[in-house]
Amino acid sequence: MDSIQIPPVDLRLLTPLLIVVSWASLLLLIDVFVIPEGRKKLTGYLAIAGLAVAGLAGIPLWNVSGSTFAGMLVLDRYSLSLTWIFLIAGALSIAIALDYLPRHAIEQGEYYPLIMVAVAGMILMAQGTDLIVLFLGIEVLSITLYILTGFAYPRLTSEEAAMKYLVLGAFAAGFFVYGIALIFGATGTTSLAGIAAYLGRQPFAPQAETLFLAGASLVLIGFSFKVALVPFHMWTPDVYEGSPTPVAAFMSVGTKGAALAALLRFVAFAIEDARPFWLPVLATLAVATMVIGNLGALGQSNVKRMLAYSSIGHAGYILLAIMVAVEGGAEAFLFYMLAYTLTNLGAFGVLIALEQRGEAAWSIDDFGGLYQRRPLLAVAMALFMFSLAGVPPTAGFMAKFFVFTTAYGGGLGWLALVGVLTSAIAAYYYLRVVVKMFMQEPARELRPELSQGLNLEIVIAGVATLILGLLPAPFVLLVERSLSALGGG
Amino acid sequence: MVPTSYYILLSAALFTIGVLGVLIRRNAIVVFMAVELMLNAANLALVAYARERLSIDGQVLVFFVITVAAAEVAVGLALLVAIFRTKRTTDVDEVSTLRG
Amino acid sequence: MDLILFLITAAVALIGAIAMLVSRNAVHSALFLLLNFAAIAVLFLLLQSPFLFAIQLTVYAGAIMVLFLFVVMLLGAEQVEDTPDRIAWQRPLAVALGVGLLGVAVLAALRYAPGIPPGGAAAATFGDPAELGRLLFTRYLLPFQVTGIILLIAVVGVVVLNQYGRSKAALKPPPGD
Amino acid sequence: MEWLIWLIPLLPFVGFLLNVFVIRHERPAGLVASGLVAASFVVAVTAIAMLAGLPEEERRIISVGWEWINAGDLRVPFGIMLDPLSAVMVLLVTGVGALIHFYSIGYMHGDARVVRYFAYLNLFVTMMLFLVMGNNMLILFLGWEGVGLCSFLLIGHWFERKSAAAAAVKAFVVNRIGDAAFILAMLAIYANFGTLNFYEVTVAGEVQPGFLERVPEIIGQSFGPSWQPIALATGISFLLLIGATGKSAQFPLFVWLPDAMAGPTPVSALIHAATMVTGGVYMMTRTEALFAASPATQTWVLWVGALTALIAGTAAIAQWDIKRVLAYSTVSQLGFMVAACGMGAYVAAIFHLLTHGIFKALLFLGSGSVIHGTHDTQDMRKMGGLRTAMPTTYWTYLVGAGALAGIVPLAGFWSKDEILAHALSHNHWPQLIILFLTSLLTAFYMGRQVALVFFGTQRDTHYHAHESGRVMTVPLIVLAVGAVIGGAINLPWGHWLTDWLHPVLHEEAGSFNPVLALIATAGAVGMSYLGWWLYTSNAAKVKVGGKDPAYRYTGDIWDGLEEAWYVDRLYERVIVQPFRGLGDFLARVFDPQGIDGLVLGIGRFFGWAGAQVRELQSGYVRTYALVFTAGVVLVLSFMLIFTR
Repeated sequence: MDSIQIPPVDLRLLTPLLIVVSWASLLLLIDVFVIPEGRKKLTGYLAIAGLAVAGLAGIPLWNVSGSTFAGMLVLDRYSLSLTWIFLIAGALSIAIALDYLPRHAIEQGEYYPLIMVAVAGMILMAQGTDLIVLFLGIEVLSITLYILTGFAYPRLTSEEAAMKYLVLGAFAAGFFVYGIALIFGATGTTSLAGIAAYLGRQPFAPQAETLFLAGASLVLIGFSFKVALVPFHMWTPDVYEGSPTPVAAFMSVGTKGAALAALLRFVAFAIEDARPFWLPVLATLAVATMVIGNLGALGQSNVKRMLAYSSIGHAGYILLAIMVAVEGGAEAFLFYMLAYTLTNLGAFGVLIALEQRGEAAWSIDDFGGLYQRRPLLAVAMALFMFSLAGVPPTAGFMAKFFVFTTAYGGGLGWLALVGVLTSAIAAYYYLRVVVKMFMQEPARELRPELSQGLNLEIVIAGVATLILGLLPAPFVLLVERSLSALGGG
Repeated sequence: MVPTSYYILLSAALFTIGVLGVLIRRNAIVVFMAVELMLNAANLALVAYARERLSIDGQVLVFFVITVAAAEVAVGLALLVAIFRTKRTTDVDEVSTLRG
Repeated sequence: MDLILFLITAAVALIGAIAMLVSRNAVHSALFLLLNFAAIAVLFLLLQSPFLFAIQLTVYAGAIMVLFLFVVMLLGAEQVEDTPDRIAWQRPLAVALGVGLLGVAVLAALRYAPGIPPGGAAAATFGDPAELGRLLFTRYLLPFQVTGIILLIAVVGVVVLNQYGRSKAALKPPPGD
Repeated sequence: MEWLIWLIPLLPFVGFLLNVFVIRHERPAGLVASGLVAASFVVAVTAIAMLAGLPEEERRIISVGWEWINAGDLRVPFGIMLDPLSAVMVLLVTGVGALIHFYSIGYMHGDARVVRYFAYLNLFVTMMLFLVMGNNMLILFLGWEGVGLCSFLLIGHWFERKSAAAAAVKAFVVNRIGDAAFILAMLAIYANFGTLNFYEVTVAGEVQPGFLERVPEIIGQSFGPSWQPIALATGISFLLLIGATGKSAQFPLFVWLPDAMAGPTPVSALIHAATMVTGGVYMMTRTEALFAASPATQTWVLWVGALTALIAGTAAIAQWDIKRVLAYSTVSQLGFMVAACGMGAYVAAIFHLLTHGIFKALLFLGSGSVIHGTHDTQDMRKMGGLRTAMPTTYWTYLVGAGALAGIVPLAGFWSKDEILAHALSHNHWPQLIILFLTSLLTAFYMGRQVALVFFGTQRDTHYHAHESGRVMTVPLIVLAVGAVIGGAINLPWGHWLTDWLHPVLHEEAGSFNPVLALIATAGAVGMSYLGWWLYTSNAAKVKVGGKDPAYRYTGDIWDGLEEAWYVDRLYERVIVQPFRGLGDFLARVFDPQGIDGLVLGIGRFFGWAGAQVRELQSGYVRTYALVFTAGVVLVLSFMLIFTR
C-alpha cells in the first residue's frame, strides 16, 4: 500500500490563525495547571496578548496573497483586514469581561481561550474558500458560542439562551448541510471557485438549474441565520439578553461579521453569475431585516434587547453593501464592520459598567441622570448612540453614508431609500437613551463600576468612533487596497 | 441500479420529518434527535450524489458532518443536563422566560 | 434486486423516522431513530460506501444513540409531553409547512433530470476506504484538522457547562434572577 | 487669509471644549462662551473686509483642512469657504449669537446647569458656522445635524418641566424625517454629478469639480422607472425641499417648533428664530441652481412657503403664551422666506432672513426679559401694563413688533416689501394675496400682543414686575438699533445686498412699487392699531382662567362703557370672530389633531408595529423554528417560480 504524501502547506498564509489556535490550546492547559484559582484575570491578559501577537504577525502579510490547503484557504487583504477586525473584537470582548466575570461569580479561566477559538473560527470563515471550510468555521464559532452563552450557569436565563441558540443553530446547520449536498449534486464540487466555474461555463439559465438554485438558497439561508436576517433572526434578542453581556457584545459584532464576510465571498465569488436569482431574495431579506429590526427596537425598555434588535437592523444595512460587493460594496462592508464593531462594543461596555453583582441594569430607566453621576460615561454612551443612529461626525454616519452611496450607485436606489428611512426611525430609540441620560434625574442608586479594562475599552471605542468619523480617509484607503487582491480564491 | 432521484426523494422525506420533529416535539431530547435525522438525511443525499458522480468527495463531506453532529449533540446534551439540574424539565416550552 | 432492497430499506427508514416523530416516549423515539440510522447505513452500503456504513453504525448508532439513551435515562425524561401543548395552534401550521417543504423538494427532485444514470461498474477505487483516507490527508487536510478543534471545544464545553467544581456560592441563584 | 476663516468656527468650538472639560463655575463659563463668540464675530468682520477687497469674481475663499473621504470616486474634502452668501450668514450667526450669549449671562443666572448650557450654546454656534461655511453637502449636513443635536439638547435643558424632554425628542425626530430626504438628495447628487462639492476646489493639486457649476449638464436627464421617469433636477431639488421643510419648520413638518419653546428663551431667540431654522432657507439659496432647473419644484416651494405663512399666521392670533405667538410668527415669516425662494427671489429671501434674524431675536429676548421680570410668567392673560415697570423692554419690544409688522421705515418693512413686490412683478397673484393677508395678520397679532403685555393694568398681581438688568437690556438696545436701521442694507435705491450677493446669486435688483408699499404700510399700520385697540379697549374681558374677582370688577366698569362696547361689538362680530374662529380652528383643532396628529399618528403606528414584532417574539423556541421554516419555504418557492 502506498504511503500517503501529505502535500506541502504554506503555513505563512495562516500565521494569525495558527497563532490564535495554538495559543488558545496552550492557554487551556496553562489555565488549568499553572494559573491559580482567583487569579484567572491573568489568563485574560495572556489571551489579549495572544490576540495582539496574532495581529502583529499579520502585518508582514499585507503584501502577500495566495492560497493553500488545496485551495481551501486564501490569504488576501480582504481576509487580513477582517482578521484584524475580528482580533480587535475578541480583544475588546475579553477586556470588558475581565471584571465582569468575577463580579458575577462566573469566572472560569476557559472563557478566554474559548473567545480565542471563536475568533479562530471567524478568521477561518474570512479565509475559507470552500463551502465545507465555511461550514466548519461556522461550527467552530457556533459551538464555542453555545458554550459561552450558557457560561453564566446556574443562571437560568443564560442556560435558556444557550438552549435556544443551540436548537435553532443545529436546525439551521441542517439546512446548510443540505444546501451543500444539493450544490455538490449539481456541480460536483464545494469550492467557491469550482462553483463559479460551473456557473461561468454557460450563460445563466435558471430553468436548467433547479438543483443548484435550491442548494444555493439553502446555503444563503444558513448564512442568514448566523447573520440574523429576518425571518431567520428570532433567536437574536433572546440569546443576547440571556447570555453574559460580554458574550452578547462579542456575538453582536463577531458572529455577524464573520457570517457576513463569508456571505460576501459566497455571493461575490461563487454565485455572482446567478445574480438575477439571488438579488431579489437578498433584497427582500434586507428590507424585512431593516424594517423588523428597527421596529422591534422601537418599544424596548431593555437596553440590552434594544441593542440586539438594533444589531439586526444594522445587518440589513450591511447586506446592502454585500449585494453590490463587486461594485465597491466590499470596501463599504469592511468600513461598516470596523465602525460598527467599535461602536457596538463601546455601547456594550457602558452597559457592563452599569451592571452590578447579580443585578441586571438594562432597563432604560437605569440610564436616568447618568450625566450627573458619570458625565464622561454618559458622553461616551451618547457618542455610541449617535454613531449607531448615524449622526455625523461619527463613525456610524460615515459607514452608513458609504453603504448607501455604493448601494445607490450600484442601482439599488430604492433599497437605499428604505435604509435611509428606517435609520430615521432608528434615531428615535437611540435617542431615548440619550434623553434618559441627559434629561432625567437618576431613577435609583446605581454605582457604575469602571474597572481598568472596561475604562480602556470604552475610551478606545469612543476615540475610534470619533476618528473614524472625522478622519476616515486613511482607513478607507486601507480597505480599498484590500480589494485589489480580493479575487484570491 | 436505483436511480439517484429515489434516494433524493427519500432523503427529502426524512429531512422533512426531522423538521417536523423540531416544530412539533417539546421534549428537548427528541428535538435533538430530529436534528440528527435532518443531518442524516443530508448525508444520504451527499452519498447518493457521490455515487452518481463517482466522486468520493461526497463521502468525505459526510465524514465531517458526522463529526460536527457528534460535537453538537455532546454540547447540547450537556446543556440539557445543566438546565435539568435547576429547572427539572426537558420541555423546551418550559424554558421561555426570555421574550418580547 | 437492488431496487427491491432499496425499497424495503427505504420503507424501514421512513417507518423509523415517522415512528420517532409520533411516539410519546423518548426512549421509543430513540430506538426508532436507531432503526432509521441502521436503515440508512444499509443504504450507504447500497451506494458503495462501506466505510461510511461502518461509521454510521459505530458512531451514530453506537455512540450517539447510546448517549441519547443515557441522558434520557439519567434525567428520567421519557415522558415530558403529558401536559397540554401551550402553542397547539402551531401544530397544523407546522404540518402545512412540512408539506410545503416536501412539495418543493419533490418538485425540485422531479425537475432535476439526472445526466447519467449511475452505471453498474464504478471505478475500482470508488468507495475504497483507503482512497477516502488518502483524501482526508491531502485535499481535505484543513477540514480534517478543524474537526479536531471542534471536538476539542466540545469536550471543553461539556466540562465548562457542568462544573460541579464551581463554588457552592454560585450555585445559589443570585438575587434578581 | 485662508487660515483666518478657520478661526471663525473654531473659536466657539474652543469655548465648547473649555466649558465641557475645564470650567466648572457659572461666571467664567458665561464670559468665556460670550467672549469667544464675540471674538469670532471680530474675526468674521476682518475676514469679510478682506473678502470685500477682492475683485468681485474672486470673492470666494475656500480652505481645505484635510481629505475627509477618499474612497475611489467619492472624494470629499473637509473644506470651508467664505463667499458673499456665507459672509452675511456668518455675520448674523456670530453677531446675533454674541449678543444672545451676553444676554444669557443675565438670563440664566443661578441656573443649576448653566455651564452645560453655555457649552451647548457654543457647540451650536460652531455647528451653525459649519453649516453656512461648508464647501460641500457633507459639511453642510454635518452642521445641519449638529445644530439639530444642540437644539435637541437645549430644548431639553429644563427637563424638570415635563414638556421639555418630550419637545426635545419631537424636534429631533421630526427633523430626522427631513434629514432622511437630505441624505437621499446627497446620494442622488453624488451618483449623478460625481461630487458633493458646491464649487470647484483644488485638493492636493487635484481639481475636484463642483456640482453647482455642472447643473446645466444634467438638465433634461431623468431617472426612475422607464414608465415614469422623473426629471433629475426635480427629484433632487424636491428632496432638498423636504429637507428644508423639516429644518425650517415648514408645512407639514412645522409642528416641532412651537413645542420647542420649552427651551430657555435665549435658545428660542438664537436657534428657533434667528439662525438654525433659517438653515433650510440658506440651503435652498445655496443650491439655487438646482431649484432654478426645476420649475415644478419651484412651484411646490412657493406654495409650501405661502401656505405655511398663512396657517402659522392665523395660529399665532389665538395663542396666550407669549413665546408661542412668536414661535408661530417665526414659522409664518419662514414661510415668507421659502415663498421668496420659490419665486426665485433669493436675495429677498436672504434679506428677509437677515432682518428677521435681528428683529425676531429682539422680540424673543424682549419676551425673555418680560418672562424674567414677571418671575417666569408666560401666559399673557396674567400680564398687562408692564410698560411702566419695564420701560426699556417696552420700547425695544415696540421697535421689534413694528419691524415685524412692517411699519415704515423699520427693517421688516423693506425686506417684506421686497418679497411682495417680487410676487407682484412676476405675477404670482394667488401667493401675493396669501402673503399680503399674512402680513395683515402679522400686524394684527403683534398689536394684540403688545396690548396684552404692555398696556392696560397688570391682571395677575401675584408678582412684582421689574426691569431686567443691564446685561440683558443692552443686547436689546443693540438689536433694536439693528431693527431700525437694518433695512438700510438693501434699500430699493442702494441695493447693497443685491450687489454684494451678485457673485453668488446673479440677481438683478428688484423694482420698488410705491403703490404696493403704500397699501402694505397702510394695512400694517391699520391692523396693528386694530389689534392694539381691540385688546386695550377690551382688556377687561381678558381673564386669568376667568377666576380672578378683581377682573370681574374692572370688567364690569368696561362693560358699562356702552359707547366702546358698541363699536367693540361690531368689530367683534365682523373681524374678531372670524379671525379668532379660524385661529382657534387652526391652533386647537387642526394643529393637535390634524398635522400634529398626523405626525403623532405615524409615531403611534410605528409603536404599534413594534409591539406586533415583539408579540411574535413569544419566547417559544418552536415558534422561532416555525418562522424560520416559513422563511425557508418562501425562499424555496421563489426559487421554483424563478426556475420555471
